Amino acid sequence: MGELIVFVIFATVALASAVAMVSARNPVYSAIGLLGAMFSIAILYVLLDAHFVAAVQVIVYAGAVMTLFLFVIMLIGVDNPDAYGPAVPAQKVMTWVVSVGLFAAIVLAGRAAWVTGSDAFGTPDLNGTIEKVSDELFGTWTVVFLSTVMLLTIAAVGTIALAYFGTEVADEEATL
Amino acid sequence: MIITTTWYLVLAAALFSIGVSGVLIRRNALVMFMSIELMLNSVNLTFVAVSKDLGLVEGQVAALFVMVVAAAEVTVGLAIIVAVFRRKASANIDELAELKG
Amino acid sequence: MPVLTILLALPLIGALTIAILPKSRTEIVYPIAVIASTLPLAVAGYILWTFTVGDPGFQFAEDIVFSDAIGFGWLVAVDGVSLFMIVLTAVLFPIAVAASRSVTDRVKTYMILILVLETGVLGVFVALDLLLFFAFFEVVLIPMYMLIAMWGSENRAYASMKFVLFTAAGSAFLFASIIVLGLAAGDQGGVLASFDFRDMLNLDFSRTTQILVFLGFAIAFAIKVPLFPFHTWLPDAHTEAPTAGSVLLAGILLKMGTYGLLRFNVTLFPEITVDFGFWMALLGVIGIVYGAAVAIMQPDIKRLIAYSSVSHMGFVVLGIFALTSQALQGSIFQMISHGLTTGALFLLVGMVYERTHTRLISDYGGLAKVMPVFAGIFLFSAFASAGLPGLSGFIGEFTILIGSYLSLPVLTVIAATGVILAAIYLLWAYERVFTGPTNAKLEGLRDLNFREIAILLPLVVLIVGLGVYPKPVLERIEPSVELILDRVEAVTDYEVPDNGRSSDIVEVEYGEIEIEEREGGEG
Amino acid sequence: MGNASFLSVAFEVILVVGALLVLLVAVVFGQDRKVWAPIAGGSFLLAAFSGFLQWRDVANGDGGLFFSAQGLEIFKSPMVVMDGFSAFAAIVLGLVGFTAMLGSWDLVSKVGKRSAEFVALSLLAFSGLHMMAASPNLVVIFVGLETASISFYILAGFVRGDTRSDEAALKYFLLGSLASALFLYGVALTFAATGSLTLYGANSIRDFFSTTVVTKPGILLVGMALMLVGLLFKISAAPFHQWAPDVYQGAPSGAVGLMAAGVKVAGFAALGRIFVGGLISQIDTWGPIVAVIAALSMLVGTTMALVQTDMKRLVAYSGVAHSGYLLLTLLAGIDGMPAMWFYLATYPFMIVGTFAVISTVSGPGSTSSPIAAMRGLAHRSPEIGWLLAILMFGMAGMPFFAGFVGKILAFVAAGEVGYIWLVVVATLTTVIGFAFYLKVVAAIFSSEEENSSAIEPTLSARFAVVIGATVTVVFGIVPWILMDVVRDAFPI
Amino acid sequence: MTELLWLLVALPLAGALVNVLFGKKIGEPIAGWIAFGLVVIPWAIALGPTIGFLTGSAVPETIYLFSWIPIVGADVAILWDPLSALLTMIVTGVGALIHLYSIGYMHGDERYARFFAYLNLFIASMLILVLASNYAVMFIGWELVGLSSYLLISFWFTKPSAAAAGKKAFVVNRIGDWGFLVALMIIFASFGTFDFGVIFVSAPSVLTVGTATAITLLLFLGATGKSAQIPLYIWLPDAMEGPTPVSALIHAATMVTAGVFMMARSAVLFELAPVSGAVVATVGGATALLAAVIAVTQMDIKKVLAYSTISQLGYMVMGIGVGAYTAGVFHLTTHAFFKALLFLGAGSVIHGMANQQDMRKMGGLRKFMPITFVTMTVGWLAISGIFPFSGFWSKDEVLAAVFQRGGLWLILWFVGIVAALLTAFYMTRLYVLTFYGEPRWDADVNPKESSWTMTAPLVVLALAATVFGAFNTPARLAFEHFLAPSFALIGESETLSLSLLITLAAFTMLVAIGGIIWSWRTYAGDELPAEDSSFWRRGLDGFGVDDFYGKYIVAPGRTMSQWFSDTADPKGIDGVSHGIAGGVRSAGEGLKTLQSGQVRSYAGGIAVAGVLLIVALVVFGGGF
Repeated sequence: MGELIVFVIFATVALASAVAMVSARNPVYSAIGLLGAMFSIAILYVLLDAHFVAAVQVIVYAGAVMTLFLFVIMLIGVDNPDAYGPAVPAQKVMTWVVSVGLFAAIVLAGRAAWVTGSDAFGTPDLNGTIEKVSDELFGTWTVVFLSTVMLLTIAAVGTIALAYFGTEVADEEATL
Repeated sequence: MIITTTWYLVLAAALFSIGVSGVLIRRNALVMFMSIELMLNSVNLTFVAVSKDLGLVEGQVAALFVMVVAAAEVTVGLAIIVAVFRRKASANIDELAELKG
Repeated sequence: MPVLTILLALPLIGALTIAILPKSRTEIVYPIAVIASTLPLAVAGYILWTFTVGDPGFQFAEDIVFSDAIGFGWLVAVDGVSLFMIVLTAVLFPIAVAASRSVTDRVKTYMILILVLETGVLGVFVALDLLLFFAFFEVVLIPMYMLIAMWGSENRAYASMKFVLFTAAGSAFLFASIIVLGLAAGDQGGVLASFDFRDMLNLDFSRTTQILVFLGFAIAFAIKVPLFPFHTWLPDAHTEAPTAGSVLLAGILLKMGTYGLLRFNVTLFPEITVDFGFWMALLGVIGIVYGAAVAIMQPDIKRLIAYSSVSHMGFVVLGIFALTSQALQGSIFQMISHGLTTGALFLLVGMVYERTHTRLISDYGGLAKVMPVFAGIFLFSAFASAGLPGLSGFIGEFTILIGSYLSLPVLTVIAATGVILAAIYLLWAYERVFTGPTNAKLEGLRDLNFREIAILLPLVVLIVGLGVYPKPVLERIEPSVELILDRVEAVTDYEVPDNGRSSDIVEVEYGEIEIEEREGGEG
Repeated sequence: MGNASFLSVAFEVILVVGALLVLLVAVVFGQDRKVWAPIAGGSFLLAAFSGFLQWRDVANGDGGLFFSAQGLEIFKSPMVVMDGFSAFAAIVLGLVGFTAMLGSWDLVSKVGKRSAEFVALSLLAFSGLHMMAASPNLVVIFVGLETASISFYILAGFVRGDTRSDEAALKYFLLGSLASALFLYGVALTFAATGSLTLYGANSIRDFFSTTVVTKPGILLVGMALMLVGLLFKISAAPFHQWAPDVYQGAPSGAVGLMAAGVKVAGFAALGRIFVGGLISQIDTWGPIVAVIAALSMLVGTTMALVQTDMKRLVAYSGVAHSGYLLLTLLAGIDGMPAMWFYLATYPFMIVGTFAVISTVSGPGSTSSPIAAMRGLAHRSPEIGWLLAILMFGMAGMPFFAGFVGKILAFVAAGEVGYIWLVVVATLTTVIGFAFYLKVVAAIFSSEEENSSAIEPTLSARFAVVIGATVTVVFGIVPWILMDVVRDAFPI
Repeated sequence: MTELLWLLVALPLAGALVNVLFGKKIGEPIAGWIAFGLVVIPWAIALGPTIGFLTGSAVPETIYLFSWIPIVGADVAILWDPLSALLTMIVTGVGALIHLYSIGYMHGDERYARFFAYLNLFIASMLILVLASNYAVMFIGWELVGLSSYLLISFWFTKPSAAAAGKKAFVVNRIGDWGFLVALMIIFASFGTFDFGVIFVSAPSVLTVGTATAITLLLFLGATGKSAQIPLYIWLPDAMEGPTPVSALIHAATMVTAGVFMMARSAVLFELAPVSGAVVATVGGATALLAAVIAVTQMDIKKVLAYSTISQLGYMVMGIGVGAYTAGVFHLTTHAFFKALLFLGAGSVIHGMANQQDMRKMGGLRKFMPITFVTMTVGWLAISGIFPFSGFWSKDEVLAAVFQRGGLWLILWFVGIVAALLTAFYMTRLYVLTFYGEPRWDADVNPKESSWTMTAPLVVLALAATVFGAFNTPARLAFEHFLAPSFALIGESETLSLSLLITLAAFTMLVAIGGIIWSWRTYAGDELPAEDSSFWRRGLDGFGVDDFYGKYIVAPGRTMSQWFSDTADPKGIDGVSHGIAGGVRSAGEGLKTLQSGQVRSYAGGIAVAGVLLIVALVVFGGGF
């Protein structure tokens, strides 16, 4: 019963903050909204016994990602007059139609059954503890885990390359 | 009453749709990008919920990888936005419509 | 000996030779090109010489399968139908090259393109693998497009693009049809696809499919011929093209269409041909009269000749779909003679254009006084084109008319009026250009020089020779034509009128293409 | 299977190592490109060679599924698959990458200090691309997809000082991540529907279809649809193509060849892997949809290319059309794979060559390249002019150029499974294609003497173009050489 | 010696070739003499075999030369029978004389050699026509004479009128040829060959009356072209633009008779189609009358002769029509002589008068050109049909044949009589205006007799015109017997009693004499009658037939063709292709607006398309 309550509350929070994020005029509020959504999702993870994922969710998203976002928001200025204001009406209508349509389509498609996969291979009531996840992660998924090195390298290198504004750039532009 | 996986999945679908709407309706590159992050989160929710339902831990692992990817994406994405901002002094993507036709 | 492969290879080799010439040696490009384009004539002569008269089947066949994945190979052969197309090609190209002496701008490229074009055209006439055929049929576009686009006159961009798009539009349907055929043939042979002509001969298709595929072929070839409603690209292309371009376009490229109609539409779809032949012939006849009628009033001499081509090719189409021995032989003969006469006319126009730089009839007058030799040859060609007996043009038209009357009397009687109209537009044009008091601007033009006469002479000789003694040609055409007709008779309940036919000379069935044993070869 | 299992990931490893080496060397020995240029080129070629080795092993039957750790084969799902499909993908990607790198070298030499980053990113991107072809695991495919995409976002915005470059980067980034998210959601839903993330092996999607009768396919279908959307976006098939022209134009000319060619190959590889390799049993449901998309792509691509005045946009739109032709091959299922690979083994080289020419003519960092700039190219630089003409004929699908054979194979494949109407559409759009490709050719050979400044292409660019043209011509004249190879390039 | 006959064609052709290629070097007069020789020799070659027929020792034969178009059974072969022999003699004989005449007449022309080349070409073509052993080859000759007449009429091409006349002649003839061509199609469809032998023997069994009528009428259409009958005679008067020898040779003696010859050759077919016979005869009669009326009103000496030719041809055609083939051919023969004579005489006069052709500017020439005068007198009497000159016999036979049919045919006979009267009238008019009365010359002309090369032919022809009639008098039918083999396949028609024949002849001659006297009294006076009533004026331009054709056939045709080439083709047919091209292009332009450059609209596009795709797939896969 308590599970139900928790779910209802945090589902509502998630939805509410998501809507807030989308509709807030000020990007800071949007960021806050996103933060809220992520937190509540983390809680839901806990409900789903995915503790490790929940933890990572909090650390990575709430910790790193959001900070970055806020940082950038601050960097480019909160109140950048032309950045706000009402969207194009046509765009608005289309947005509503599309998002509602998407949701409706998925739910309609799923109304019969959401999870049709077989749980033959599954362990009955799965508990996403660290060791369970990790021996999967470092067992089956080792290669993939290693491959993320690429992603991180790219992230690092790319950011450097993009953020690189040196005097050289100026003259290098001149020669382009 | 007991909450089935369906609830989670419907919630995820809803969040996803909201995310989509955010991408479509906002003019601020940052907020658009946030919406995309939201979409990724909802996907993660789906993964985890399904993994719970099927008892397959793969779902959770997948969620972790998505997070890694998201992190990298965020870094690069924000770098791009910053770079744009440094030249145009604006994050309003409606002003970036020079390339068309 | 892979004669046909050699035949196709020679011009390419020539082209490569020219390509690798150093910039400094441009002056020897012309002689090399002339030689390179004349060598195939020698080979063609050899083929003509060793061609077994009376054998209706395919000769000099070469068959190398490239890919059995999609049955696609180097299947080339010659029969009575294609034999003279090859010879005609081999004759006209050296002439066209020789006539291009005045081209000084980017002459290397020019000659390379013409030589590539020659290979392409020859390929079209010898290829019996439908994919190979299509490849050649299509690749001919490139050099011709460039010839028009780079060396054409004022309106070249429009004309060249129009030429390509019309032909390509047709080819699109052709391509689709060929693929349908190929797949069907493949199913028959248990492979993915097969494009071997021999496998196409007895496919069982639903009638609808047959009609659609037939139309696919027909449209492509009708545009190439060009048949009546599809002819509008021709005047522009002919008018804007450089002299050699016009000559080759009218002399040979148009024949690719009629050749295709005969080789593929008639041979592969006898039933549809019998049922729809009338309508094709009708278009042909409309073309005859319409083309001639339009030609009468053309202010531009090249346009006039272009429209006359529409009219003359109409005869060919009529002959093909009349499905009688005489008409078919006549059609093939008409293709040859039209190539010669129209080629000659375009050459002549080109020669005078080099002197006066105008194509407008109204700018001329009394030219015969200034350039008597030129006038004489022009009048000769004009009469040849108008189908004067004793010249090649007559044999074709006469045989077609006589033969077509047997199966399509009404159309043929109408078509015969084309003879009157031809006299009108040609002689009227001649009157306005050559007779009357000499136009002041034309005073002091020099008459044809030796080289120009030498270029025209072969055509003149051939026109007279074929007109007086066509038998050598006809007797080589006849067996293959009879073979086609026999197939039509075998497949359908259509009875070919046997007036004057020395019938039953055919034992060979299609599909029996004897391959001479040999190793290697192309690929 | 020790070394074999290394070999199965050799491509990725080599490129990653190459990338790190380049960075390292660049840091240690400074910006002297002469030092690490060989490493870049070498790792591409080496990767291609590893692909060749894989191919040989596959031919010897040593191919198959590979797992991250020994002894897990029984009940765990494979992470890497080594079959003709992935091996050939490795070869193609390696060589395309090499050629594209040659084509981009002018840009590399122009971006000064950041050149090492550029090269490293390209290498990493290509390893990501191959992951899309070589993994049976949907999540891994997604990771590879992102690896490539993220690097390309950066490359698109690599040139400072031109707002168009930024715009291109931002557009590509936003739309790209949107598409990735959609794809990922598709993966998730498929996971829900089938209870599996892998295509092969134990408890795989293929298992699922072979063992279970799907009575309530709703979620599965949505999943498939979303995955389709994601991948169709990457290969820029209409109506998911709109990013392509803007990004191609805005991105520095030197980098476009790399991005465009690579993404096409990997995108189709992934499509082939997922939909033909894994979801082949559902072909009756996704087939018609793909057919419609293909028709749309061909029509939209050609008609819009017809009205372009900028070379890069023109190529972008023609790329949309080519995606359409390529989609035909998917319709034939497993029989279409050889056709697809023939196309993918020739067309990307044309793209690379073309962009090499573009960056030569209008500068490697340029963000626009009007067709007018090509006028008189045949005089200004005869070899480049002629080669570009050849490439154009190749793309147009003129006979005796590779594009022609590619089209034939694609059309035959589609026709074989009864999509004749699609074949007709395809042939007709080919005609429209002639119109704009020949427009370029006409420009090349036009004798107008304005901008008659001679062009001296750099050695690297020259190489890139020559390779592109050579591929176009050789496989156009003797296609069966390649056809006999690609016959074995199908997924297990 | 018939195996040499192929030389008949070969030699003149060779002559033509030589003169075309090397004429300039050879120069006059050698070129002329070569040409002349290459016509005389064939005459000599043909003479022997012809005499063979006269003596009855020879039989018709076919000399096979080579196979031409096997598939239509057309071999190049010579059919040597009396008819072709006769025509050969006329063509070569008269031709030779005219060559001789031209040597003098064309003196000083810069394209002297070219002229003889054309003449030779004509002789060759004409011989191909008459010697042909099948219709296909005959058609060659048929067209080639058209060609050479075109070349000769527009010989002085710098004169626009000459060029136009030549074109007109050829085109009008082509209209006739169309008929011939269609006739050939039907013939081949019925017989499967063109060979005279086969056709004529099997015709009665093969042809229905309908088919025969169709064939013969179409053949006749061809004949109206060549032999200048209604409605296609209009080219002949214009053809007088050519040099006079040409008029004499082609437009009097030989080419124009080709039609008659062809019909005579096809006699068998005409026998099978009585209706066609009637049509032919009527047209012939009408032409004879109309042309005679016009001839009366002409002022140009050559035009008078031209129309008189048309009129005389009318007689021949009428003869063929009533089945009197021999009579027709006989008149053809005699006419060849006296009309050639008249033309050459006129030519001599024109030559003497410094190219003056208007009779009002002549007069009193008998003193100045005695030989011309005497010979012309013969011609005049011959054509007027005065005993014993040749014209009398031949014309009389035709009329007799018509009369003999009785019934409505008598109307035709009467028409013939009237035409005869008019003939006598206008010929006398010409004769008097030219040779009698006071000189009415322009100041600068001083007429004198022409050189011997020109007068010699006159004399020869005059002799022929005088005596040749005697070949076929009702008393002595040498000519008929001579031709008999050629018409062997036709049933012999019974002849009138000798007495009736003589009465008819006498009557005809009286009419002619009446005409002469009437005309003489009108024109012999010192001043000319003022002939300016509307009749005369309208007659002068041939009663506006040309204008009629121009207004109702040529002009509409022109406008139509103009409309085709200016409107229908570029706008109509080509418009479609332009429309398609424009459509595609504008579709592209339209799509361009979607490519707005706005990221969000792109994202929207992706989302919308995505949703649609989902819905489509789910619906399609039955997921809902």
